[in-house]
Amino acid sequence: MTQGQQTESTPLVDPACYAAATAAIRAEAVRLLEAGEVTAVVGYRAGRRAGSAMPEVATTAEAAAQLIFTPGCQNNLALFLSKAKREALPKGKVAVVVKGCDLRALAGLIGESQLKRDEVHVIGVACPGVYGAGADLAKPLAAESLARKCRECKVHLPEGTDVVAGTLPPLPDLAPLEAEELARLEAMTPQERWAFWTEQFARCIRCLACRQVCPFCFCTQCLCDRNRPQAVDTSPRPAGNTAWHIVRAMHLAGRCAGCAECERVCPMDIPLNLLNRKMAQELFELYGFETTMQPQEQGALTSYRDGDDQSFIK
Amino acid sequence: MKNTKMTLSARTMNLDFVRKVEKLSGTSVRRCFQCGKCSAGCPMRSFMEHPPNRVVRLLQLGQYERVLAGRSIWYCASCETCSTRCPNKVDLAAIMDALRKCSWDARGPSKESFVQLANRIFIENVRTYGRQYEMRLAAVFNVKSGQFLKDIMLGPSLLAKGKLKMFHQKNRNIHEIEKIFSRIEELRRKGGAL
Amino acid sequence: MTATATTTKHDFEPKLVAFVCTWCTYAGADLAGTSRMQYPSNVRVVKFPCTGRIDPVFILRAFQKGADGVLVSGCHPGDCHYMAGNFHARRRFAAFRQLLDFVGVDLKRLQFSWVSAAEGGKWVEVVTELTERVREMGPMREFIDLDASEHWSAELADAELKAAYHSL
Amino acid sequence: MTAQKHVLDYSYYPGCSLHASAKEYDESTQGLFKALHIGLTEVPDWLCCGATPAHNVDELLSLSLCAKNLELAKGVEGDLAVACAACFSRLKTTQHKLEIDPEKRRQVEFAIDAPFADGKKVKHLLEILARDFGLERLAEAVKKPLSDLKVACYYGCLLTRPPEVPELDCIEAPTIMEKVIEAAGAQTVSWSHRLECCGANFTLSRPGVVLKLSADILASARDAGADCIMVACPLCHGNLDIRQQEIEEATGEHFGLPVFYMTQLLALAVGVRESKLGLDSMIVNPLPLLKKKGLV
Amino acid sequence: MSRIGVFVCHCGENISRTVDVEKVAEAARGLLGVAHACDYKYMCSDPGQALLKKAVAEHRLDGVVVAACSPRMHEKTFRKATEQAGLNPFLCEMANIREHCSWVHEDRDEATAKAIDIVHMLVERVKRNRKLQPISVPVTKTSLVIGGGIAGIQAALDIADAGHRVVLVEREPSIGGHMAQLSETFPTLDCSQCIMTPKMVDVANHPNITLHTYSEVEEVDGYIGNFQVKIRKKARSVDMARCTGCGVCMAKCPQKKIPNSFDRDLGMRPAIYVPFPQAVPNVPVIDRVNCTWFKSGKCGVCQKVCGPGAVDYAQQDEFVVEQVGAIVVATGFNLYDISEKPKGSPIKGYGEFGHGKIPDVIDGMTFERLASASGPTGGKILRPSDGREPKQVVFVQCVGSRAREKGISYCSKICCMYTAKHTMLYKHKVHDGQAYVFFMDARTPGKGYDEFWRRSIEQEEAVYIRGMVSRLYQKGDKIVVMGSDIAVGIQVEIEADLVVLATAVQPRQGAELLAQKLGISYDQYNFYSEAHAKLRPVECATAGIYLAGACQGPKDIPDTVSQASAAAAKVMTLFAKDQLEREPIVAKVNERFCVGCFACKKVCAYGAIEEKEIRDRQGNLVKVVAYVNPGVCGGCGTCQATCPSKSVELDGYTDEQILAMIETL
Repeated sequence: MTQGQQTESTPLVDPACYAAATAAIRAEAVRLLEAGEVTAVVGYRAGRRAGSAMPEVATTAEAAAQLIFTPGCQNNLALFLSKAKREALPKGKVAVVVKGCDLRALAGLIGESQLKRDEVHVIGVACPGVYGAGADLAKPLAAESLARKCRECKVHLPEGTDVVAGTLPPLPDLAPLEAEELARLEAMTPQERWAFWTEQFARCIRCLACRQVCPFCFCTQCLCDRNRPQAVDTSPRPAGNTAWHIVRAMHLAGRCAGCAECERVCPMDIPLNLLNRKMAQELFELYGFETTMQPQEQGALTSYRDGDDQSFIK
Repeated sequence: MKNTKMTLSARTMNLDFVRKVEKLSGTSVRRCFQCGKCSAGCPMRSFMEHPPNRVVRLLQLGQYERVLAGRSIWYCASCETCSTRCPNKVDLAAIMDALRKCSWDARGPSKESFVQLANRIFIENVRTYGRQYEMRLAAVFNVKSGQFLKDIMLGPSLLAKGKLKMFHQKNRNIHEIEKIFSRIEELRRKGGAL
Repeated sequence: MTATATTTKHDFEPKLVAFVCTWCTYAGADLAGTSRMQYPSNVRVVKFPCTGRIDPVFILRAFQKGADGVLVSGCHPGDCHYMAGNFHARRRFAAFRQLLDFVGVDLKRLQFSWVSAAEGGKWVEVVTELTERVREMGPMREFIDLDASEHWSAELADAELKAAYHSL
Repeated sequence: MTAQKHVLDYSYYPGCSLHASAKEYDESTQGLFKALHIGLTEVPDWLCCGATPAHNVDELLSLSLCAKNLELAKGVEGDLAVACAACFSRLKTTQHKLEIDPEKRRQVEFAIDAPFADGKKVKHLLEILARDFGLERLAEAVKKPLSDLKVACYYGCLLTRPPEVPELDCIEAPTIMEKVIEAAGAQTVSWSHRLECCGANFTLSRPGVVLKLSADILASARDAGADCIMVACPLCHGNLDIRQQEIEEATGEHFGLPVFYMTQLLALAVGVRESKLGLDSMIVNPLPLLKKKGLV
Repeated sequence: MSRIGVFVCHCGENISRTVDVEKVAEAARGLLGVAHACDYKYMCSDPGQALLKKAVAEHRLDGVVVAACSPRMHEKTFRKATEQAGLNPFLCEMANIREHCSWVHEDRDEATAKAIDIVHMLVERVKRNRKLQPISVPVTKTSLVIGGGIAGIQAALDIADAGHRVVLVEREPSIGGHMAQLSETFPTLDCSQCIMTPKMVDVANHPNITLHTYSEVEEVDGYIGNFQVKIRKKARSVDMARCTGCGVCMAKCPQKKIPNSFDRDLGMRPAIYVPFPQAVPNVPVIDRVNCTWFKSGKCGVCQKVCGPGAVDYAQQDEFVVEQVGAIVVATGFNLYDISEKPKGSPIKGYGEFGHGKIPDVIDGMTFERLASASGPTGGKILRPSDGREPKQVVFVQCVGSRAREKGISYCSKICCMYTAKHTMLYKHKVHDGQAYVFFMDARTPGKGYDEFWRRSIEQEEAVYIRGMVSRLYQKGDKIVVMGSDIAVGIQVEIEADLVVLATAVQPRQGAELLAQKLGISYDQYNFYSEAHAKLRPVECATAGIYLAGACQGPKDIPDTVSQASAAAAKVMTLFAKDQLEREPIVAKVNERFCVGCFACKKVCAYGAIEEKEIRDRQGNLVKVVAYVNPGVCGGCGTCQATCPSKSVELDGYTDEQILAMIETL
């Protein structure tokens, strides 16, 4: 597929590449379970709606043979390995299917002592991209239905995994919508940005799906649920909502893997990943820090250098 | 000579010369740690090719040819600013005197002949008349240096103001002067003089 | 900083909070006192052991509770009584101020500074400058308005939404 | 000699210049001391001190000439008053060196064929006026205060040096000239080149050097707002006064600063007749200035 | 409901001149939870304190706010008074209405309003204060000293003389370190051995010192007052208890041509050896790499000749575990080797100086051995290449030091002085020789140091040339030194017989590994870091560990000895009490909520945070959480600000207290 033929609605890649990845995942999962190397494989199986997919904890070879990889595999399965969600899995070593962005989350969890690398068998999957919000799952994946995060993804191919399922077809360059949106916001005056975010946060119903789906929100007691002392108002009113989203963005700064699950699951369509991207961008510009597919010993905000920028300090 | 490489060894460093200068000047050359204060205050610095501190430095390295060949020592005004302010009490003015004496005695290869000439005439004047007579001093200097018209404009006005005397006073101690000169020469012949 | 500065009455007097470390800036403010330097009385000081202890939430909370300006001040780099607290704080606040800026908080209301125990004069200067700047800017309306506003009650402009609502 | 008894008595070593290019220094000194009732008896048949040229190339000669003069001075009562800064410096240096260096002393004694005359105190005129005579007495003697005259006191390089020799005044920040002339009611200016060298030694051989150094000194005095310069050394005077016009021509700058000997101004203040001051010997005419200030 | 008492001080007129103190007290009375408020002329006076104590009893107060001067002034005073009144001292807070209010504002209304606000903030804070008890940690009164050079020896002797047990660990077969290698010492030219060996013997004979030579620290656990140290005693192959030090084994050993590193390889030693005759302990060690027995199983001469039967080829490494309360690190330095690539440098050593390949280009320590009366030449200065006496010796300073591109930006501090000393030693031994020194600056800050340096020039006639040497090369049997005299501004060339390089002082190789075992920090060069460059120069950030000597940075002997004694004094201070008491402003972990992400551990500058396993009754691991060692915690609170779930809290500065203060705005 050449650049010239590409439009927003033409299929992005040959669907055969998903089939190949699916086959590879199944083979690896069946092998692992049969050999008893793992007690479970966390992967995806087909959802009830055509084209959709849902997480599956396969503990038998039969179940493993039903695992798939399709553009509908949006969930970040690293979530299942965070301490908060670990109870969903059987004891012992488990395998997990991860896309590149999920792998960054997994590496982050290892870096934050939430699991050890040797406790998990990582099945990386070469991922051309997944559906975005509101996509027609019946149609093949096209630029218009591609998730925004995937349009400018730099980790299509996982690295450092135990195995990589599938191969990566050539991918077209797409306009980075999210980066453009970020730039648009950055170009605004503070007053305009305040108006933008007030409008966004006002919609928030504090369902906390964003927190629930985030691999890094593994705290057993969230600061924002506390009432003694209460640092963030818990009621779903604009003041508390704003505080909640600011605190969350701050807590994720230097940790967020960019899977954008928070944004995907938000019922009110708040562009939450913009906040996380903004923080990642700042930390990269200030300290050259990036979340990577390998665990890092020090985080951006848990380390320092003598010569860090202090031009903002009088 | 000025910029050629120095090769240092026991042979190329004339430390005997340094000791002689130290004896004549009564001051230590080695004390100098090259702070540069002498050069900083020297009114004649801009006329010298070796600033005062470098003169001392070359001495420390026993490079006497380099020192004597230059005109620096003859451009020293003997104002003693250097000696007065030296943090190490290196009497640089005395070192300069000693160097000039060495150069003078050796009839050394200095580039600076006018200052030497003026000095020579001055001393000859003293020897002959016991006192200094500026008119004669200037006239002889101009003749000997070939600058016949130098300061020609000053002469008449000075004469008019009575500042230049045409005639010498008779000094009764004139023979004493000659005796001093000849005794110093005698001492020097014997090799005992400073 | 002279008597005239403090006796002039203004229409609006901003509320300022200063989060300071006890070893450097608190002591620097003490020095301003013992040296009888004069500065605007708008600032309220909250003492911390170290700037490393200052959580960004405190800054947010201060704005929400009506502060018109916030000052965060500690030891100069390398002078931290606890060795590295201010270095960690420096990164944390560098990130946090970018975040606040991104959601539309005017950073002119948020000042960071290093004030050592010997810099009474600098304390006076920093506080005076921030006070005057914030006084000029007027009250911090954003969070107050936010606190007063109710939950989103958007009009049902979207046909799909309207249909869904009416079918309830 | 007047009938009035002298308050102080000195032997006097004028030096070569005072009998030639600096004769006004000699005249005014004599006039001033007479007015103050201080006796000066010139050492008969004194010799040249050798000045800079002698010590430049032959220290032994320099020391011997000075030692001879000190021996001659022994014949006259009183401490030895010296007017010229160069002579003063040479005589003091000789005393110092012969005191500390027995070898040099031995050779000098051989050269002059006499034991070195210890103990003769050598004093510059300034010292006599400021210390022996005293500033208060000097102030009392003033009949015509120089009230309106702004004077730049120029010490030159040799007056306070070298440092080993018992000092006339603070080496780097002397005030003795200022004190003396202020006692006569004048104002002094604070300026930068008080102690800089005028290049005296090169007046004959390298006049270019002199022009440069003296130009800096004149400019500094002028810029400090001085009406005139006061000196205590004939060599300095020679460069600043005699060559002033030449310097103006060379630099294109205007100075117009009369250069007085210290004794000329003091003599004027204590009421010595104008004709005894040798003002007419000065190259830069001082009369317009003195008239303007109502001093003549 | 709290029962807080508020006491407003007039401070004579210092406060009351600008603050309406009665109004402040009245306003305080109206605050929720304030049971009593009053004002008084001088709260810090005896009657003022009595007033406070009386009010606590009368009004059954459970918290006290004294609105007066800065807490830096009188917090201790009032906390003590509060304690005497029967309350926990940490239930007393000071509202600073003097330095922060009355002294800096002139408008009475404004100042009064501010004072009321300040009191309000502190009232809200003190309501949430907790009772805190001073923390005490038991102290094991034994000290470990790592390194047996002059620093370790001095520290060990000082601590042992104070009556405490010392465990001294030395890596080499003998104590003595670098100082034992020196010939004479600046600025007095004392013979190093003469002043060093008595101290070494003192160590060996001291009843309080346990000496482990040929040993290394293997593992360190624990914290201030309670360290466990595992020491590896390397197999010496000689039984320390039996050996009498007669030396027959060394005399009979057929392997005699092994370069002795103590003599910088200039002298030879046998395979069973003591590094130098005055070694302490005077017990030989078998160099197993070069010993014929260990290489081929043949020989065994030493065992045969040993009367007491001390030689034991089967000896194995042993491990000793010691319980200690404090650790003094005195591991010293290495000299930079010009053939080596320093850490962080892109350039491999000094090619321009011949990479260490020119035999008559030596370093300062080698010169020390040549000049030493007990050295390989018996104190004669002889060239390594041909054994001739050099007549022209060139010394080059700052080799490695102050050479950013070589990876070392610091000044090695001792080279200027020892080079000056070398020129003197040389002149004393070779009267017709000439010493030249190429230098950039002469750095001689020390008592008698500059005088010493000047003496080398003025009296010993060393020719100092300001300017660095560009290149050295062999020409016949001479070494051509190409330099420049920057004072003259011309190039200088010297054909030298011997060149001595003042090479940089570097940290011990592997210094970082020991630091990691100890949990102490080190700088970019691997020198150990002190807790504060000015005010805590001998303490490590890690409590209970102290630094002595050149392991912290280049140091000369007087500085090293001073620091060693200072470190010893710090140890003695720690050992003065059975329990280590400290202010309870430390962090605590809420184990219920901690999820063990250990962000706190990453930011803790004190290494106070450990990983703690939580197990159920059956012993199954439930989770791993953070644990703050209160003996080590410095109390900065950076952990709390970093913890996402706020599961770690700094006592005295809890979120609850702070947020309550913000709430009053």
